[in-house]
Amino acid sequence: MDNSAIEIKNLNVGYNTENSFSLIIKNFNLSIKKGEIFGIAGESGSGKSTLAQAIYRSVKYPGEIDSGEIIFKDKDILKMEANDLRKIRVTLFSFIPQAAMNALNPVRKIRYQFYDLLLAHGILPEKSNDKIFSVLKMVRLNESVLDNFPHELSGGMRQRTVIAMSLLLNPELVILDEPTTGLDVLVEHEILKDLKNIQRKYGITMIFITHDLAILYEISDRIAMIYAGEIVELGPRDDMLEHSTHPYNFLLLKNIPRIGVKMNNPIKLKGNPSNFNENFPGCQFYERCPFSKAVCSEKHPDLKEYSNEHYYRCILFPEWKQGV
Amino acid sequence: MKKDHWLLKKSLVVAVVIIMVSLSIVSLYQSNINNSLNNKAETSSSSASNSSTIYISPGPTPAFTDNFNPFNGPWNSPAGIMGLMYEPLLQINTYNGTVIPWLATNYTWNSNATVLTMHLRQNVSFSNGMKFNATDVVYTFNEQKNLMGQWSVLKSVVAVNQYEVKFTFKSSNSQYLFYIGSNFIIPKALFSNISNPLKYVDKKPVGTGPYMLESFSPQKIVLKANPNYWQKGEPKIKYVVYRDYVSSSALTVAMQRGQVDWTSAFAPNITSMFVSKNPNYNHYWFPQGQPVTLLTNDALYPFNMSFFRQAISVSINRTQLQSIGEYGYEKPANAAGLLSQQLNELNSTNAALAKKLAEFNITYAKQILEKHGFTINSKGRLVEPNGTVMPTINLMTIAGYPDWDTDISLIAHDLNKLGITVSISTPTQATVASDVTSGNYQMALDVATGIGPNAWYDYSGLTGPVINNGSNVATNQERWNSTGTGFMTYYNNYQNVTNTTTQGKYINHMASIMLKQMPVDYLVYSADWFEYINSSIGGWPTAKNPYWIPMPWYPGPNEVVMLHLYIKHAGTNNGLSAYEYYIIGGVIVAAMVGTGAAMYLRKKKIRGEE
Amino acid sequence: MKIPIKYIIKKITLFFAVFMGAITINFVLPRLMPGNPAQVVYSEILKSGGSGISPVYLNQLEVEYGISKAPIYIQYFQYLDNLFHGNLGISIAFFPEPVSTILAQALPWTLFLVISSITISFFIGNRLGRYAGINRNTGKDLAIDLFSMFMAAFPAFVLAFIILDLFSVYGRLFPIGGAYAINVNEGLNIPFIISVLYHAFLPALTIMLISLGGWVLGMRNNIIPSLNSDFINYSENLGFKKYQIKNIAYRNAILPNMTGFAMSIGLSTSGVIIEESIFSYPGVGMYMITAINSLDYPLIQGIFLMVVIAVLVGNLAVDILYGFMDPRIRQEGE
Amino acid sequence: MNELIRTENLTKEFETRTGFTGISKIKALDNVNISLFPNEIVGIVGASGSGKSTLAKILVFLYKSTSGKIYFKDEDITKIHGKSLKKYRKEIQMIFQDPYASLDPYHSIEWHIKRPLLTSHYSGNIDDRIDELMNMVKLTPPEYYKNKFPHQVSGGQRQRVYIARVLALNPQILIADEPVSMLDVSLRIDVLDLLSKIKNELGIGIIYITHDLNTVSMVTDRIYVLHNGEVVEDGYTNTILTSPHDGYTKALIEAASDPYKRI
Amino acid sequence: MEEKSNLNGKITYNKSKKLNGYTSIIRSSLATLLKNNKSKVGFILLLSIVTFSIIGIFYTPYNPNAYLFKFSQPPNFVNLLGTTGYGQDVFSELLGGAAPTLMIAFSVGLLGTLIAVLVGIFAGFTSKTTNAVINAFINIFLVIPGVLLIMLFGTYFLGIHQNLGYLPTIIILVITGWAFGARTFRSITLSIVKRDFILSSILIGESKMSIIMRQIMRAIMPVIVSNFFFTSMYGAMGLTFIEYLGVGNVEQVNWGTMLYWAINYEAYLTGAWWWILPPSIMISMLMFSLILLNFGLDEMANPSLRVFKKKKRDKNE
Repeated sequence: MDNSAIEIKNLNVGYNTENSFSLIIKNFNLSIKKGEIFGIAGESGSGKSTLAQAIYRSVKYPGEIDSGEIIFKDKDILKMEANDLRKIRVTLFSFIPQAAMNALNPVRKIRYQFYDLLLAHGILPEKSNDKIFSVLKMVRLNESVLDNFPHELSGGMRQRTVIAMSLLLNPELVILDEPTTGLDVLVEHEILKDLKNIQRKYGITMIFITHDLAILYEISDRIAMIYAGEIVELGPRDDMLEHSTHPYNFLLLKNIPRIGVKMNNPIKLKGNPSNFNENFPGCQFYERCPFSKAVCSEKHPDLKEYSNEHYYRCILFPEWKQGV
Repeated sequence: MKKDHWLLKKSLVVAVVIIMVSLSIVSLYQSNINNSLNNKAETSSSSASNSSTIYISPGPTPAFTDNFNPFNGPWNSPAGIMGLMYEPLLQINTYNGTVIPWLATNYTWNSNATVLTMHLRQNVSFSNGMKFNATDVVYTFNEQKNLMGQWSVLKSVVAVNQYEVKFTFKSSNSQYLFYIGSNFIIPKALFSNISNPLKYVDKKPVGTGPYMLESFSPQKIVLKANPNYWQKGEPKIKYVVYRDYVSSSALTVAMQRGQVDWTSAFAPNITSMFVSKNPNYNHYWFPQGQPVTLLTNDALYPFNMSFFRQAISVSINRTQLQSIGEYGYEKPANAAGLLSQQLNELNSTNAALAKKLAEFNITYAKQILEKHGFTINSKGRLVEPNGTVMPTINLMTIAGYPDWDTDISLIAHDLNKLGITVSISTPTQATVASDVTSGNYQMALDVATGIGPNAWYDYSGLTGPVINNGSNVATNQERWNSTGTGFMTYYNNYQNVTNTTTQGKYINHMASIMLKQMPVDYLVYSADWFEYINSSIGGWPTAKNPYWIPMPWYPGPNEVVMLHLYIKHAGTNNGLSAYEYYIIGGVIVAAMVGTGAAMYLRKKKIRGEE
Repeated sequence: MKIPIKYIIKKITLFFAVFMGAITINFVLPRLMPGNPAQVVYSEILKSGGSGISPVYLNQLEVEYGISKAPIYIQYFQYLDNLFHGNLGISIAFFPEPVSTILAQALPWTLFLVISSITISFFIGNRLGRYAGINRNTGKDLAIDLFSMFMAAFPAFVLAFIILDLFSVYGRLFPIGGAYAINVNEGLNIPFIISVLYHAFLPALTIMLISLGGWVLGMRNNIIPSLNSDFINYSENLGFKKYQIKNIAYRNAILPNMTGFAMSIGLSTSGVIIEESIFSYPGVGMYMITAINSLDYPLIQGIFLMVVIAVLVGNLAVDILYGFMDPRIRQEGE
Repeated sequence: MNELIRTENLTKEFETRTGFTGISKIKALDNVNISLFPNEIVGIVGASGSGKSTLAKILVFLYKSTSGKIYFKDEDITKIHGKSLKKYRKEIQMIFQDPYASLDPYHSIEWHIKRPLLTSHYSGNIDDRIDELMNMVKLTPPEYYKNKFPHQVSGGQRQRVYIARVLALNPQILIADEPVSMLDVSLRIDVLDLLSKIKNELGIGIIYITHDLNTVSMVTDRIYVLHNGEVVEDGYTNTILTSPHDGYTKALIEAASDPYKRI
Repeated sequence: MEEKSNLNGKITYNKSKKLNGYTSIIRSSLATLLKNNKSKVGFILLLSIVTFSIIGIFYTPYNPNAYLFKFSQPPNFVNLLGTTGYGQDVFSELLGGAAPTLMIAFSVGLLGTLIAVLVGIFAGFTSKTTNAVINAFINIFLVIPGVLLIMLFGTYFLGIHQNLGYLPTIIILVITGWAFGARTFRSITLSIVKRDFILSSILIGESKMSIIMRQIMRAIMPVIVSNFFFTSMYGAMGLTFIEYLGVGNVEQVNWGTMLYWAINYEAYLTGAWWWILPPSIMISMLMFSLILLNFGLDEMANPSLRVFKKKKRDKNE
């Protein structure tokens, strides 16, 4: 237990709609180890962003955390006083959002945004220029960006600025919610490399959330696949890559085009992502699964262990894999 | 968080309370002064705040203009102020013809009324000390003749000697005495060097009048007594303050509060809005002035028929006009068109007819029309003798004169009963003026009569050459063709005589022709608004003692009234002393500083926590 | 700081285009009106018992007033020529006072009234709107919203009458009209200043109340999306203090209101015509009404021009200020 | 076989404002020469800002080129306008990146497919043709989708609706501007397969614009690598991906994501 | 397969109902509008004012034009709202004056919006230079203070003194009131024209007219309605200004002229509140209802303003 950076227990998160309250994250349990890059993958509607926000306790109305515990540094984040939570943000853990182009205050120079951040945490900005310079260096940004407005920077620079701000006060845990969406391929690649370097160098725990499975596999140490608000497969990266236990992970991997790899009529997923029904009794993946059988629609599968630290949520395993 | 709100609220409440208290002290103090007019207030910073002061408003205007050039006519703003600084040769009462010799001691006519000689008063000087004499009079009339085309009936104006001026007319013109006598006299010495006296902005008026300009601002003009005034001991009131009221409602409230001693304001219900506020001192007298006329375009069918005009006259309910349109103030006019003060000049026959033709009698109206072949069809519409239905007739009056706007809708109703469909329109003053002068109208509610000290003047506006519709005319805007009626003979002969008995005969001749012809229909007498407060000032003209025309805006006459006024008690002024202003200023500044400090502390506290 | 020169040039070009358009309308409109001012004055004098004047006098008046019978396009060029020489002509209703003198008298009062009251209402309105937006969907929000909506919906002059009635006529707390008390001397002395403030209080209050609603609702509608924006979320994620977050949202939300500010100074300068007539305030408004009634072209044009210039300069100033305040505009231009 | 479309030294300059001096010009395209044959898919690869979207918009005449020529079946069409432009546009159609934005949210799917049939005065039975098109893009059964609105179907389906919409005009050329980059991973392959199928079955030439070399390797026959408005490398897909010459191409290949690689 | 609302909370739409033509769009918009409490109140308020005005067309207790009663009577059983200073029945005037007032307000709203839409869309669809010219033109009208224009135009129409009924009033208000909407429509059109779905329609060969009518108009529909409400408000408010300034035809009966006569009679000084308050309150109620309706529209067009009540799931469910 000492080894875990953050632990999520029985987390339920939902959305208020005009007529109802529907759960997006259901009975979610996860423990993340110190110093690892933990990847969470899922397609649109799977609830991965909600999960990220929930871990940071920043779910916005109409989203709402229903119940559960998130233990970070022996404290339940969900039960913290708002002001205490505010104080540990950035100093202990921080969040890097996906829309970097909009995440910075458009009418304030970067320098003052850094100063504001320092002020918010009770640090006098005048004496902390060195700190800002060092964190900018860490993300490979020139000091001159400080005197620019956000719109004067390129997307990559903005994203780096956001990363710098989030890392300014040396947090132990960083949650990255699709940090490279919308960036150019080359820039994306650079930033990912830098992130990984920073993580290794400072031993920061990272929770990396994305829909891009290829990137996730490239960067993560451990991976969780999310479907319909549940983990369908969880395990070390290599294990997941070589020994898929859930059809979803397996098929997604097979369907990713790769340079120089010919695809000969791969087995495809049916239907659409986010095509799930909260009240469906069986496996949520039933409708999209090319291997599904009647039994799948009857009972909701539980998370089972495949090998050490490798779990899956499928009744038909290993039956389905023999058919491939 | 709770605590901060408490701090904010507290400081805000304190600030608001302080400001409110200080402002209400100001206002209570002010209203106290206003209510107790007998209080002797201390002299404040203004020199006008003398105990011997009268406050005048001639009526609402946007602002006063800093120009007292008499060449622009006496009708400068504030209206009437010129009458206190410049004086005429004679003061003539237009109600009853009384003449008071003023700068002239007397006047003489030659036998056929072509030469008028004015004998000027000696020992009169202008307010700057220059002597007044015949050169000023001659200069005044000749300059006006040259510059403005006025006095075209005069052949020459010459000084016989230093105190005698001879006016020679081109033809007999006995009635021009009124116009010549009322004209303000201007000092030649000051104006003769000015290249264009018309456009000259005169900021330092110099006249022979009882007052001199003391100070000017667009909101307030102060006049002070002329120490060299030729009437010894006059004026009795040493300061005159003209106060600008932008709207009639502001003026009304100022009247209610006793801030204006003398004014001329229209108020829909004068008793409740003014008199009842202080019945002992607040008074009004609304003498009847020029008649309001329903102008009919006599050059157009059907108004070219005199009986038709008569029928219209008797079908109008003038009492209703008085009670609804004119708020009960303006009495029905007589059909002969004379001022009510001049009605005694009519003989009994004419008087009876004048009364009958102005009385509402729809049956009589129908009789008149039926006698001439008009009929009324089943729908109640008037049908002409040739069988066609009378077309719709337009009636217009000036927009923004609520009483007239109401009047025309009442008249339209009345004429509708006679079977005439009337459409009403209320264009702008400029449009009405231009349409009436050019004859581009069918019926219009307007004032078309002249005004002067006797009945002849009443007809002066109605006579003149008949000019085709489309060309402009100054008088005879109703385009009445009097040829064959003999009216013009009497009218012209009247000017040749100076004998009042003969004049009376002529008037009755003219009146009987007017009653037959009815070139215009007289509706109601317009009221001459006049309100005054006699708590500190006495000597006002009243209905019982109508010694002179009472309106403050009427330059010339207002001087006569002014010289009758006297201080009963030491007057007052409105306002605070400088000392009190400093205290209030201090309190407000302190309140603002306090609020600012409280806000600053609050902000600091909020930033400190969390 | 980089100067958004392109943006400024663009705005100034637009300024002159609009200005030329406005002065053309300004020229054409009064001339469309039928009647001629000399005739108005003439018939006025006639009615008030004027002494023996003849139609010759009418012509004389026309010459005096400079009523030109030249073709309209020549008049237009004369007008432009005069305008660029700063010659606004001579008023007819206040003959022979030059229009510029009248404006110099009246405009300061109007501007004082408008700018002070609009500025105050801008600040109060934005604060109220901020408060309502931050406490959105609570009773406080609803109360503020309903109040502002009702204020915005109430006919302005009726509100003025009610305020005048309550505080002045019956309450006797404030003066009924005028710009200062009759016994103070004009000039920079404390009695005068206090008297001016005291007299301006009610008209300013009315204008403030009328314009308040717009600011409140505008601010509320701006700050709600602003509070939901990505950068606010991110600021929260960075652990910013509440007041910092509110200020960030506020600063972003106030930008659209800034253009409204300039616009409303202009609009109120004309709206104040009614307020001035009700509160008997000696500003431009009363002159305008008189000028229109007496067909005083030069004065109408002068006032119109002044107001348009005031509005345009206000707009331009705020546009340029906006360029500095919102760095995004500096680059884009449009 | 002749080229369907060919460009000759196509150049496009944009004016931008810089500081005090005012206008300066940026070359979005610099002497670009590309060609497309029937029944092939040509890839245009480049990072953002390389000018690939500009090229697409010039080819469909949403932008005007600064200089250079465009040939359609050996006919110079650089300066066409009016009716001939309308005629040309029937032959060349474009698929946009974001199917959320390229479909009108206020109109049904049926409307979207029907409009091009109406504007091109389709002679046959319109309803049958709609069904045929919808079947072709695997929106089956058509009745189920016809009355739906764009927001009621998934991103992949939206993109298919759009493809059906442009196929209704029977174009000879399709320009697909990043058609799958906004789609979920599980849906991309379907759309790409559809493009291949269109090429094979209808013989349409397709210009496939993307930054993603993985998908390029999957569908295209030839590629042009675009960098700062210039074509830095072109040739057969396999050749270039296995032995790139240009540094930029190498960087792109290096940056292409692959689950089996490690950063 | 069932349809789900998008769970990311971006947009929620009505479920697969077939919508064709503008009538159903209006119907569905109305339904959405009525979901909002504020706009529901506004709608009911507006509906009752309209009903009131319709009654006024057919029936008034007394002739509103006739001077039938004692002057300045406070409310009593004969005259529900008392009488004017001229002896007219205030309630009859209020009832009879409702229809013209609404007629003016809504015709100004309609015409003003129409012009604004035409100018705005034209500007958005034309060449750069024409667009700039139109923009300058719109700005001229935005910058010139409306009250001055009202006074000038009003005096002009009074000057030509043809009996045109309410036409001059409407013309003046439309002239002074269209520009705000035009600016909005111009910028909206400019942004919509750049969107992919319009580009797509251009590519498939749709004509400009078809794009405008079928797509742009549909996309800006909420803004058109909102602009209609705003311009109508301007119409109602402008009517009172025109009448107050005395540049309208004061012989007609509507709420504006009621105020004109009341104020000219200095009803507020004589204490005749029953004369001055009813028309003021009716006008502000009309404006208020339109503002409330707009509130709902705003939330419709701008989902971030929208709220729904918390419906947290019952744990036992």
